[in-house]
Amino acid sequence: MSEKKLFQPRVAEVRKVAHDIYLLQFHQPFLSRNARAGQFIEIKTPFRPDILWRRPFSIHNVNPDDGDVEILFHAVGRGTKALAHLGPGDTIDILGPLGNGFHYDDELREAVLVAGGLGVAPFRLLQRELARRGVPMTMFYGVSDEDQFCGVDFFDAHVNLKLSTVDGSRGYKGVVTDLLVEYLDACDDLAHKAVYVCGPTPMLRRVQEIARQYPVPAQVSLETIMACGFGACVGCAVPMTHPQPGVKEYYLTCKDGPVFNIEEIVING
Amino acid sequence: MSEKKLFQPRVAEVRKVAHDIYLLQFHQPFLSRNARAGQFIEIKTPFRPDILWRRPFSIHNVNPDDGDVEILFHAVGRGTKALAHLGPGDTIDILGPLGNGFHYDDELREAVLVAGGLGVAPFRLLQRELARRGVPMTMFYGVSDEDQFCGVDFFDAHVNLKLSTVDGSRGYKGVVTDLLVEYLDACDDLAHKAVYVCGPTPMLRRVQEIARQYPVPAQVSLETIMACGFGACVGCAVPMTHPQPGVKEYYLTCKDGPVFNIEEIVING
Amino acid sequence: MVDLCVQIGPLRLKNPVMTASGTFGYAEEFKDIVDLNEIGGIVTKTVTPNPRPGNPPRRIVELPGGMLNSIGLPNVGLENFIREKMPFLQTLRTEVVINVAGTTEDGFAECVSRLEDVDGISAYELNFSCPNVNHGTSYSTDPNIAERITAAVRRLTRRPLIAKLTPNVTSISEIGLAVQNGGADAVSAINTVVGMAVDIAARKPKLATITGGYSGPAVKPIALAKVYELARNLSIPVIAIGGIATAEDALEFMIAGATAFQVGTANFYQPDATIKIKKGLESYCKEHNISRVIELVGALP
Amino acid sequence: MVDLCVQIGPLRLKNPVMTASGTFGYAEEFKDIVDLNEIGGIVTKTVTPNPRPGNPPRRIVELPGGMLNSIGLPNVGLENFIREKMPFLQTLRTEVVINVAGTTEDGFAECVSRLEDVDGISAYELNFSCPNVNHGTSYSTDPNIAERITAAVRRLTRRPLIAKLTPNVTSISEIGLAVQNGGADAVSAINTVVGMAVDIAARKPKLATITGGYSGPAVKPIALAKVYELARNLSIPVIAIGGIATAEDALEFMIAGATAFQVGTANFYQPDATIKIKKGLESYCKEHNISRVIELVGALP
Ligand SMILES: Cc1cc2nc3c(=O)[nH]c(=O)nc-3n(C[C@H](O)[C@H](O)[C@H](O)COP(=O)(O)OP(=O)(O)OC[C@H]3O[C@@H](n4cnc5c(N)ncnc54)[C@H](O)[C@@H]3O)c2cc1C
Ligand SMILES: Cc1cc2nc3c(=O)[nH]c(=O)nc-3n(C[C@H](O)[C@H](O)[C@H](O)COP(=O)(O)OP(=O)(O)OC[C@H]3O[C@@H](n4cnc5c(N)ncnc54)[C@H](O)[C@@H]3O)c2cc1C
Ligand SMILES: Cc1cc2nc3c(=O)[nH]c(=O)nc-3n(C[C@H](O)[C@H](O)[C@H](O)COP(=O)(O)O)c2cc1C
Ligand SMILES: Cc1cc2nc3c(=O)[nH]c(=O)nc-3n(C[C@H](O)[C@H](O)[C@H](O)COP(=O)(O)O)c2cc1C
Ligand code: FES
Ligand code: FES
Repeated sequence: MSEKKLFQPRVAEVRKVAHDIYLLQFHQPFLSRNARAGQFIEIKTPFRPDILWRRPFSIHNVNPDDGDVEILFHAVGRGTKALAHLGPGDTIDILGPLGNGFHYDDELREAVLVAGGLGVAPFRLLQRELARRGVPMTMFYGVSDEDQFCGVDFFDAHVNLKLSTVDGSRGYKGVVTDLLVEYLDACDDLAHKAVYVCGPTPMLRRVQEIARQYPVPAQVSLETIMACGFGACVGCAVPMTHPQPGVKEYYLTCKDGPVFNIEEIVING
Repeated sequence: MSEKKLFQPRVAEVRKVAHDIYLLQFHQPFLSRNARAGQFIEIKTPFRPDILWRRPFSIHNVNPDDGDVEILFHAVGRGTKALAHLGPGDTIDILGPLGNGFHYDDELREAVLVAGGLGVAPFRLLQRELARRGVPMTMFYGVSDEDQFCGVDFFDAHVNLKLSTVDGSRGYKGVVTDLLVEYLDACDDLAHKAVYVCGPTPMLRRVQEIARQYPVPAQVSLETIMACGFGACVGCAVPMTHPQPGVKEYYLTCKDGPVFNIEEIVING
Repeated sequence: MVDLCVQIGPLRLKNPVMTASGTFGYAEEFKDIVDLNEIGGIVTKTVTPNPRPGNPPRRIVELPGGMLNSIGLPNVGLENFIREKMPFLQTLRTEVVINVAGTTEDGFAECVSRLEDVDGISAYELNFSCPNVNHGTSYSTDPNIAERITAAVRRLTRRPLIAKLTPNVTSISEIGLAVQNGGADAVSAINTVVGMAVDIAARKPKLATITGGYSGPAVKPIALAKVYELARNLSIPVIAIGGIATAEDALEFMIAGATAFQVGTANFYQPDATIKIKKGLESYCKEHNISRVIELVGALP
Repeated sequence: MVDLCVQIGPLRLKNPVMTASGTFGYAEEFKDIVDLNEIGGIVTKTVTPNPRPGNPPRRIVELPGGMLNSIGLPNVGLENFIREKMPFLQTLRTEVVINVAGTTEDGFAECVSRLEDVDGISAYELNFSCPNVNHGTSYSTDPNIAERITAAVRRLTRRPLIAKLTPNVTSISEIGLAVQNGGADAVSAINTVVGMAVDIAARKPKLATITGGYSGPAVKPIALAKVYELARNLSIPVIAIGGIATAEDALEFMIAGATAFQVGTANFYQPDATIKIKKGLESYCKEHNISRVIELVGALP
């Protein structure tokens, strides 16, 4: 895996792409060449000395040709709302690439992507990496309300895409995991298929059940509170499904993850 | 004295008027009618939750006809630099009017104003109040370098004005207190004259000596660190020249002042 | 309508919002800005038997998220306090708590004994966190002295007695249990945390007294831990103090076990903080269908 | 050229910048970002005789100006530490300080005794601020236990011994004097301050362990007062810890009496903080014509 570094790039653009959702673009050739899908960066919120920790964001997209990097974020709290107000030329202080990223089985014949809300963030780059390996993709992408969809045109052009909304404003009315179940039920053979999932906790718990049930291997990109993002604070602990009691009971999301085999971790909260 | 109140006016304008010096204007009819020269307001720095205390500023000017109020400030630290970045429409949270203000002897025949640097801030309103009383004014106004002068044209038109700069770039080359001494020396009679002074500590100390020596009554508008500005924190203590030891040894700058008879206080620091 | 009433031993407050001693003067300083009768209880600046001029400047330092003070308990002394400050306080239609301290062990009793003759006092708060007495043993940190002083004052009055505790001890509940034994009706905590700041240009301490008391939002996490510890270990009510500037702050303390709370440093920069907090508390209760604010007290699972 | 060398008893550091235990991992986590050999001394995360999994999540809370943690000293245990972590540390050309703790009184000696066989260790730091032992009497707050443990370890090693002290006591210098008596070559202070935060929506504590340790810029004023107190009362050097994030912070501590200092929480959000602080210290000395950084130590008038 590539070395992590501190960078101070300038913001190229912050663009609103959906309800409360923004795309932040900056130029950073090293990151753009070395970051892998599922990895993340930590951003220090500029102009806000009162916000202590960096904030973790998945690498959404990179363009190694021109050196650009994109993150997609939801303005939910103090840090992300401040990021939404940045403009071209503002300097951001970032650390990355961090974390392990998704992995790919050599035998992989089909990938099933399951995104809930902003869980879609790492899937743009995941799509690219899977495409490079020639792996066909089916993607289930669910949000509460259609104004939260991001990049639907892109995904529609590159993967077999099924949308869902909780309020039924677009696509299937209901939760995205229903689509996954329906799909898995329809498959004759789950060999050499793998699920990739990212989204809110209740959805992850449901996917964990589903993956056990069928069974089908699934990788989850997990989010926990993080103080550092690179293994120094030991704060981002996530319980292991198979702990060594009294010895090792937790993984670190930032270092052992954020991508885990979904059967290895206890999904709480 | 008028009641103090909390107000949330919008900024009408922040204009740079000299090197690092800004004029902030806002509309607040109550303040503009009730504030007296030498009184001050406390401003909570907007957008900076990390700056705890309000910052005190002299009332520079008021226009009771249109309800406008002005403060003149030097961008020296975190709070004042943030204020310099405000623009029209930003809301500020202010408390005032605070403090006692200058007083005027009924017998007053001539006022001698001595301003050092930003000490000029309360003198615009002082000029108005003295003019209303028909008191002739001589003003000595000194700065380090001519690019720090503010409102020279105004004062020149309304008072007998003498300027000084430390570097000699305009007016007398040297400190403003030299001009005061020269003036007092040339007076036949100091009866019914009074000195009004505001400026940096070393200058105040010198004026205190001068006032004792001639002697001539002098009122000083004093600055100390303040947490509240209205007598609640008891932090703005200034030693009394004639304390009751063990009983009362300090005045409060915000409540007993900021204007003091210069012989009543010990000027330290 | 939300019922904001709380009961501090025998003392009934119309709402749990109080002011912290030394941060609200003698209330008169705030009368232009807040309707004093809307506040649940007003605690006055510490009064001592004799006048005190206070410490030399510099007395205060601003820090990110907090401040240091070494005011030194300046006050006009007990007799002048009764003459000059009580008349205004007696006009208020809210509970008035007189905070007292002695520079000797007997000073506390001296104050309370004299104040027993004065009307318009709802309770006493004993400030156990000031300069040292008894040859260096401090009554703020020694449970025996704290208990002795509390018991001595208890014998003098039927008015509610609140003991205000310092956080600068190994075990705040040890002191809390001692004053509970001594007969206190409630404890309030925390007083300021010992702190310091250095001027690196001048290479000297910023405060004239070198160290001082740290207060404001930055001490809230410390205060929460102390209040939680007291609430768990004592049987008398706990009044929370420490960095409370918003209704959210106050709610944290009530959930951690405080029956009422005092607003301190926030009064300096947000003089109407008490009223805003009271309103915020009411809104939270409405939103969460809480009909009586006391349901929140100690609501930790 | 400014001479940045400082002497911590028998331990010579090329500069006074150290890392605080538990905030710099085993140094390897930072090797991509900082030149580790530029740091004066590296203190490793606490190692205990046996492996510890640490506390359940949620372990960390962000606060304005600080954070809470209740990590629970997770570590791979002494033997695995020596096997897995020491080889990298042995490659470093800086002083490596191994921070040890026992969950029993003997645990400290057990660690040090085993580590005496291991090369590449410049000093030990005894972490006197972790879970309770001896039926509730804690070795972080009882001077007798602290002295006993220090003396027991002292008998085992000639390597420099640093005792790391908790601020959560009535008198930190009482504990400081005890470990000085026990043979410590230096003290380091402060460990984290007990703190708490409440989730008012869920009405429960934010940390799984309810209370935790408060650290970061917000604790700096508290740490400064403790370091000043230790420096005045002890004859061994004091290593400052607590909220140091900039050279200005470090300078405050040195002027207040610290001979060296450790950077903690700042490493999380500013992983190159140590290097920036070292450079800032050098610049300050140059600007103020200070040829040896030790001239600053205790420069209060
Ligand atoms: C590996 C990883 C990758 C992530 N990728 C993305 C991404 O691509 N796009 C995106 O919008 N968000 C992403 N997140 C979540 C993002 O980091 C949080 O939304 C952000 O830190 C909130 O900061 P804030 O200051 O706006 O919110 P705060 O004001 O700090 O808190 C607002 C809310 O966000 C929650 N929160 C705070 N920190 C985190 C966190 N680290 N993880 C989850 N929730 C948190 C808080 O508990 C609170 O409920 C990722 C998180 C992780 C750990
Ligand atoms: C009654 C009164 C009236 C004042 N009137 C004016 C005015 O009309 N125009 C003007 O520009 N300034 C005035 N000042 C000074 C002004 O309040 C300070 O410059 C301001 O508070 C600095 O805030 P800051 O956040 O920018 O600086 P900080 O970052 O807080 O500090 C920068 C420097 O300013 C000093 N400082 C901080 N607070 C004060 C203070 N209250 N008084 C003096 N120095 C301080 C600090 O010690 C430090 O050296 C007045 C002060 C008082 C007490
Ligand atoms: C400037 C100042 C003066 C204070 N004076 C007193 C006092 O006279 N008596 C007292 O018991 N506490 C006094 N305190 C302590 C406060 O009442 C309160 O316990 C402490 O500040 C913590 O609360 P806060 O963080 O809300 O300010 C004072 C605090 C400050 C900041
Ligand atoms: C997440 C975290 C983990 C810590 N782990 C340890 C530890 O293992 N051993 C130890 O002695 N101190 C530990 N500490 C305490 C720090 O070393 C330091 O004493 C404290 O955080 C104060 O310094 P700071 O404000 O610079 O962080 C830890 C602190 C934090 C924040
Ligand atoms: S976030 Fe610090 S170790 Fe994972
Ligand atoms: S500034 Fe608070 S009393 Fe004067």
